[in-house]
Amino acid sequence: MNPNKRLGFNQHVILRLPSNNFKIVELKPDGSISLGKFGAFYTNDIVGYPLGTTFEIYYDGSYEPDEKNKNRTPIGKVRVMNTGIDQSDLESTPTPLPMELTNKMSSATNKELINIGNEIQGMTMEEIESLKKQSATHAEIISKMIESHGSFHKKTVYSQEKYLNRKKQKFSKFFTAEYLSSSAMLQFLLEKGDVQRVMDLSQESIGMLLNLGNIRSNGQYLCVDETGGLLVYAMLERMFGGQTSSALEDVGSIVVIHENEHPNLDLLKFSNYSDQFIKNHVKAISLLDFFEPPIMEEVKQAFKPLSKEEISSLKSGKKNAYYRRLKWYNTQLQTIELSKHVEYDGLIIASTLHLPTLVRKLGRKVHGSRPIVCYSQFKETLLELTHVLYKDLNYLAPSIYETRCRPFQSIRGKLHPLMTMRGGGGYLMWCHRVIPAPDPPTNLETT
Amino acid sequence: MNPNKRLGFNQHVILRLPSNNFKIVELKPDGSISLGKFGAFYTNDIVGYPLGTTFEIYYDGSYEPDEKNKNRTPIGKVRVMNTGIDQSDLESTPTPLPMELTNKMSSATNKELINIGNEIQGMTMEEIESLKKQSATHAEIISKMIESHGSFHKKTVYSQEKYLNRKKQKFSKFFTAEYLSSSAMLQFLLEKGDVQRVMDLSQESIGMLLNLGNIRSNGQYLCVDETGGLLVYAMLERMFGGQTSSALEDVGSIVVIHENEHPNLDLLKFSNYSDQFIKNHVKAISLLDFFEPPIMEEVKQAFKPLSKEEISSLKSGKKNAYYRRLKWYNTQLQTIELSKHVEYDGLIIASTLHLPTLVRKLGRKVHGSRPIVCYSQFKETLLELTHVLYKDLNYLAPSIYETRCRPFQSIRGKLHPLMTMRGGGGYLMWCHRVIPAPDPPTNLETT
Amino acid sequence: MSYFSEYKDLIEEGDLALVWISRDNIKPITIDAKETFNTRYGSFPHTQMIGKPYGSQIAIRTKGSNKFAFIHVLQPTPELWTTSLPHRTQIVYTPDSSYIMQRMNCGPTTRVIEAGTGSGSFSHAFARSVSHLFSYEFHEVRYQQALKEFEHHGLINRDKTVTLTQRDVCANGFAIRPDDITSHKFGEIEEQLSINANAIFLDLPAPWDAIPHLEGVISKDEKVSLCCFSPCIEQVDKTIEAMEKEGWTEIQMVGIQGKQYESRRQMIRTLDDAIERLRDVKKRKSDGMERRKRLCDSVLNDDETKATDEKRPQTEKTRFNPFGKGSRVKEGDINYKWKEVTKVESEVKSHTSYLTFASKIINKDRNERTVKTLLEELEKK
Amino acid sequence: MSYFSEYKDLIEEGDLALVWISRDNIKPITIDAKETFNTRYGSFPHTQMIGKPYGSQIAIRTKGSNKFAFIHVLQPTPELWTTSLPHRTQIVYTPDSSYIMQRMNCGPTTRVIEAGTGSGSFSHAFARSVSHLFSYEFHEVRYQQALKEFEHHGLINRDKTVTLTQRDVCANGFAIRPDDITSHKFGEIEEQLSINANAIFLDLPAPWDAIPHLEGVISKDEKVSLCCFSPCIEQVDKTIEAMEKEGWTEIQMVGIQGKQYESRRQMIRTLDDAIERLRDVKKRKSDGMERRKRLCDSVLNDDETKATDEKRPQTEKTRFNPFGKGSRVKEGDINYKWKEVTKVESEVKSHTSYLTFASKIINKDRNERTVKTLLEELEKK
Repeated sequence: MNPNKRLGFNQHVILRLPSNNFKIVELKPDGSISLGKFGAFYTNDIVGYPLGTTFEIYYDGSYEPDEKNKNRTPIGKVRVMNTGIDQSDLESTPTPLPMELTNKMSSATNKELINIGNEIQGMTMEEIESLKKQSATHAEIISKMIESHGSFHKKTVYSQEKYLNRKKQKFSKFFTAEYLSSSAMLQFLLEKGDVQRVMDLSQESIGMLLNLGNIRSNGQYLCVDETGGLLVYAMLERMFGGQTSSALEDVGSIVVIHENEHPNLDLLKFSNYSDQFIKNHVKAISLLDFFEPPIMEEVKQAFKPLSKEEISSLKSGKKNAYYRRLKWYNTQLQTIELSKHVEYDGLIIASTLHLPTLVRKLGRKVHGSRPIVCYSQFKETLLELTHVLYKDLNYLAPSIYETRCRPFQSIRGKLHPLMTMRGGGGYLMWCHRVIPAPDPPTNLETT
Repeated sequence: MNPNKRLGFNQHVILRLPSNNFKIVELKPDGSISLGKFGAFYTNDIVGYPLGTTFEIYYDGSYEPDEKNKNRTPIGKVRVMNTGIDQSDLESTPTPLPMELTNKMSSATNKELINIGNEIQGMTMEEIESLKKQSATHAEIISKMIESHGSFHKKTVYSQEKYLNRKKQKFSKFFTAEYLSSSAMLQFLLEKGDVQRVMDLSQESIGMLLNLGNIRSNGQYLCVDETGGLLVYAMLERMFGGQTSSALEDVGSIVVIHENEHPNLDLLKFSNYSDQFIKNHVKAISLLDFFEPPIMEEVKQAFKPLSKEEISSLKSGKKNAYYRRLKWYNTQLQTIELSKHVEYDGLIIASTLHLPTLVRKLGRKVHGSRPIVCYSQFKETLLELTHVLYKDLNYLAPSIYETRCRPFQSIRGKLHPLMTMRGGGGYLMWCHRVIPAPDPPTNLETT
Repeated sequence: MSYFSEYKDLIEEGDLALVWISRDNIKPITIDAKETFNTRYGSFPHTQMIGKPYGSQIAIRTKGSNKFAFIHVLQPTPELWTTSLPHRTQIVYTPDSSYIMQRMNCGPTTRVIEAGTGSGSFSHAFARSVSHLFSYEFHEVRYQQALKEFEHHGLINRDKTVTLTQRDVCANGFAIRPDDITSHKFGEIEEQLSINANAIFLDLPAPWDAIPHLEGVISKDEKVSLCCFSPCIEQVDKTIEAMEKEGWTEIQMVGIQGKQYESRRQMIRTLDDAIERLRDVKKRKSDGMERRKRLCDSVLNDDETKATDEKRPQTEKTRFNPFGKGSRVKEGDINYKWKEVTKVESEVKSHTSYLTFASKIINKDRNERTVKTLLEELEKK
Repeated sequence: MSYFSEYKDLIEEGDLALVWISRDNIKPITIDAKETFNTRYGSFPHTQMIGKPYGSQIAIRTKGSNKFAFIHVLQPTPELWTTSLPHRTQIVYTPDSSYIMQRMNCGPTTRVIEAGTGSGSFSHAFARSVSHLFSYEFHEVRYQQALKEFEHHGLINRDKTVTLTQRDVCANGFAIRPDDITSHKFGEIEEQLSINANAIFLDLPAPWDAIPHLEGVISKDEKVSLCCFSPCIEQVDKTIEAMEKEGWTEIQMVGIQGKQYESRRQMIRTLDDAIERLRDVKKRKSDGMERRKRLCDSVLNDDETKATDEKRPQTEKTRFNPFGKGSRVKEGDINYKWKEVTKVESEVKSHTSYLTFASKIINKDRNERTVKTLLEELEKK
């Protein structure tokens, strides 16, 4: 079963809820996942379906309430929901809505609209609860409520939509289990309010960064990532696709330069890549080690690898100590290699460090003709950077780019850009590393 | 005849040409105006029609070619053109187009389109010239050309539009005589390429500046205008309307602070306001005079006004000298008054001077609760300004605003934003002048 | 003169004033010496405001502490009013309203039709600048609220700039007669109000139903401007259709995008400092490292007794902390270097409505008699 | 490997390279030791490039003068290619193409349908990242041009990433068979090319005619993404209609706005300097003023002879000129102070096309057998 296509065990996926919130979950075998007011389900029940499937949680009355913990969400059954036109864009992000709810009536005027907060609701809570107990789907409940809602037809299209949306969020129990792409991860973080954590990145800025950076599966890229690993994840996806077997030939890699003792790539833990795969393709070096790498002589003096025979003759305690030292030794050698002998195929930066010095010092390690792309939340920091790079003959035509996606309410007959959207999204600096020519000799006049 | 409604003699109006270029002209009695390849007409022929009327220039063969100057555009007759749907938005600014040209055929595919530059034109130049001599209107010529253009129906909608537009510009002889508003003047300057002269201003930024500045007919405004008078003109229009008789009561006025010896308000000469009117409502003071005004004692010492009897007893030569000195004396008094004793109703700035000092020094002269609006081509200069103002308790909540107008191709069935538009348009800083409180006494505890 | 049309110097009893608490919190009050303005930080008696110039900051010591609380008392303007407004409907914000006014060239000779009145935000901006505003609202409650508000603000009685009428203009057009529900006070022999508008703003769900009614109430001998304000693109399409049918020309639709930026500071964190910090961390660990290495070596060299004897050294805390990591650094703290940056609002108004403009000249005839007179005068000279 | 998919070190004979003359002037060349690249500033023999690393600046002395002229030789990338492109049609620019690729999650497991090929700009970007690209072009000449170009670039023969087919997909769908005009080389027993696309990009005037043909060529057991690229809003409406009819879900339309900024400098002109300059001007004029005043006074005092005798003093030139008025000051001149500012392009691409996205899962059945196996394995543990 292809884990990029179908829901599998021990996979991280992202669930879209009726509230348009997101939840990242791991599909542990025999486990259950609670979505709070939207219900709960068994992992085993959704495994094997295609990624992107929308499930409805329903209760047929056969479940036993948990006597020990009455607040625990009861676990229901799931069935695949056939989604129709979606309401995605009701001032929010996509969620499929069942076909029954999409035939909205329109009213030409808003005469009846004065305070949509207090509309009379035709059904009592008792009636609704009774309907629920009859195992009606949320769609049925809402349809009933619309029928009994006296002034529904007199509402404006807008307030009808708002009303439906509110009701939908209140009574629906469904979710969509999606592939956890870097874009989905970003959206999850933004919805959570972690805007600063991801440096105010947007999907469109990530996309443009990857394209301008010419990211391919066979490149060796130098990267500074202060987005907790989101940027590295987006690069890995572009280079290798989703959840990939670690058997892949040892081609492209990302060298992550970090300013603390250890890199912060926490978000990679949700990525479905194996530890081995990440180890093979992501190497981390601190700024200090990169700019002041260990000295080969000292490293070789400090440790000498033993031959196989010598190792096998070591006692068990000694052997462990030897391997620890060997690991250190190899890391030192790798650090020397990556900091000294590599000409990188691109420099990709999302950092709050002072960019003019950072970019120029790292830029020296980039091969000629390869792109340098630098993301920043603020245009002003890139402005300073471009002025510095412009004077440096090692960089060709630094420019600042901005890209913004404007989502529309995409309902036929009611097309318009969403009334509000997220500001921000950051800016990109793009240039190419070049190699200045020495002054040509005067006598080399060409004809 | 109301000069704000109808074309009158000695009025400046702006002519929109088929090429979507503009021309500012003065309607001199008995004069003629040449529009180059779009023909020429007599001023007297258009006076009396409403402003905004579109005229077609036609030649009925009765005119005598100018033997002395064969390059001179022959002067034709004019007739009012009935404009239909307009093509305004074909990647450009509004121009009316006759109804006959607006029924475009659409073709579903662009199979036939490969190089729209080389399309075969079914008519020979001789045929076109012959048609012209038969006094056909340009619309007729173009219709004929479309009929004879073999692949017209196979073109994409886009290329059809481009084609029509090109042909329209080549053969049409019409123009629209519009009221010369500040917006039209701006558009004229932008079309001419004078972007820097007007500090990259846009119509939407002017509009927002006037509203945020709370510009009314009864205010006394302090203004720095480096747009050659365009800003002052926009303020005058908002305060007093168009061409106004100077009989208006002496209410609102604009005090223009300038950094050269004389203010540059050149564009006001196109404004149709009388010199007297401008003199009454626009007063100019140099930065030096404003911040270091003449000393009253010195002025009074240098000149003493004479009584009516004394003046009438002066000889003619002396009388002139006296009046020159009197004028100087009055200017000095006015300068003292305006720089010392007035609390202004608003501060409106469009200047390239260093804003933090300029705004704070001029801001002292602004009455509490009155707005300060500062336009700049660059957001960065306003950023510096807001940081400085933010720390100063005399200014409330300085913020930076941007407004952009996105014009659409407004043809039914082919609606979309124009493919390209002008960048720029500048930014506004808006805040209010306030009066900081002294620290309240400790015992004034309110309950 | 109204509170909106007069430039006042001092705060006086009975004035309508706006109290600025914060950027998002502006409250209208009527100055009354017996009243107190309460905020969560403390109470501000109006007596503290009266007699002070507009724009004055009013300071009090906060309840139970020795800190200060401040408000500013401002004179209302249409723009400030817009931000303090009780929303009865979606409102027209300043980027849109200011563009519309500039494009329709609003000034003291403009006579405006506005339908509907809505929350009255745009009405205030129009009223500031134009000769007369005819505003129509079809919803009874909203009409009553607006009438009360406009009267209170002096737009109707004192400035006499606004005529407010309750009317479904789509069904019944714009003409105002004595038996209509309107703020206009009809004279004895006045049969119909003369409107003669030269600028029209339609903020209606179906402007195409209202457009055919305009013919009778717009100025006949000059160019008249029309602007329709519609959120959906399909409304624009139907609007253009109606405009074309009714002989409106120069049709153009635009969208306005307004943005507001905060001025912020970002810490300047140099590469040298970051490296120095790592060096510091490394140094701090080097004792431990040395120890582990010796331990390792001694294990390899069978020298186990010596290794275990060594004491674990004290780990020093990081000494070099140039960016204040781990502590709460306030933006702009003078112990650090900062770069000034702009930040757009976290949520922008990405769309309000499409604006569809058009113009019309009903009577394109020449004013022959006047022209003849003018030409004759020229002859004489 | 193609010139686009291999990271090359040195410029070699036969390479496709891009010569960067200026930001707006990038030219593709094929390296040939016998050739010379000519610009208006001078000629650059390819021999000067061969053997140098990519990214090298090549300098020559300009014809007839002793100045230098420079070019840079770059290895092509899809983004650079886009800017150097011979436009056969409107092209898809990087802000759009990069967003589409990111949103459709393009990577080495993506199989893409692109219709039409057009100028091939987006094809190059797709080809860089995806497993396979099936690109369709209905126009014969454009097909031939694209075929030649893709072959030359190594996308078809060497990378085997792209299959190019001449086809009116609206009329005839997407299936590729042996008698079609296509770059695919059919095997002996191959009856139809297996497409199995999971991402589709339709840049067609009438995508609604093509959408019904997709069912047979898209992957059945996974979520498939579709993006339609249309300039007009009415096309979006018809596209959404077709998508809904054909069972596509999660329909959302967006617009992308890309902007590019220049980094510039604006002179810092202080108020003090401006005032000082006026003071200087005033001083310069004061003699003249004094003289005129005395003249005036003497006229008033009947002392006319004295007045006319006075000489007109020399007017000194302005001495204090802090902003370099009247002279041409180069931006960034070190004799003045400057502020760094950004300036957007004077003409921005305000609209390219609307992007309408949708998704579809044809077969939502569970993979029961595999799940059973998995569950049994779990039981065993």
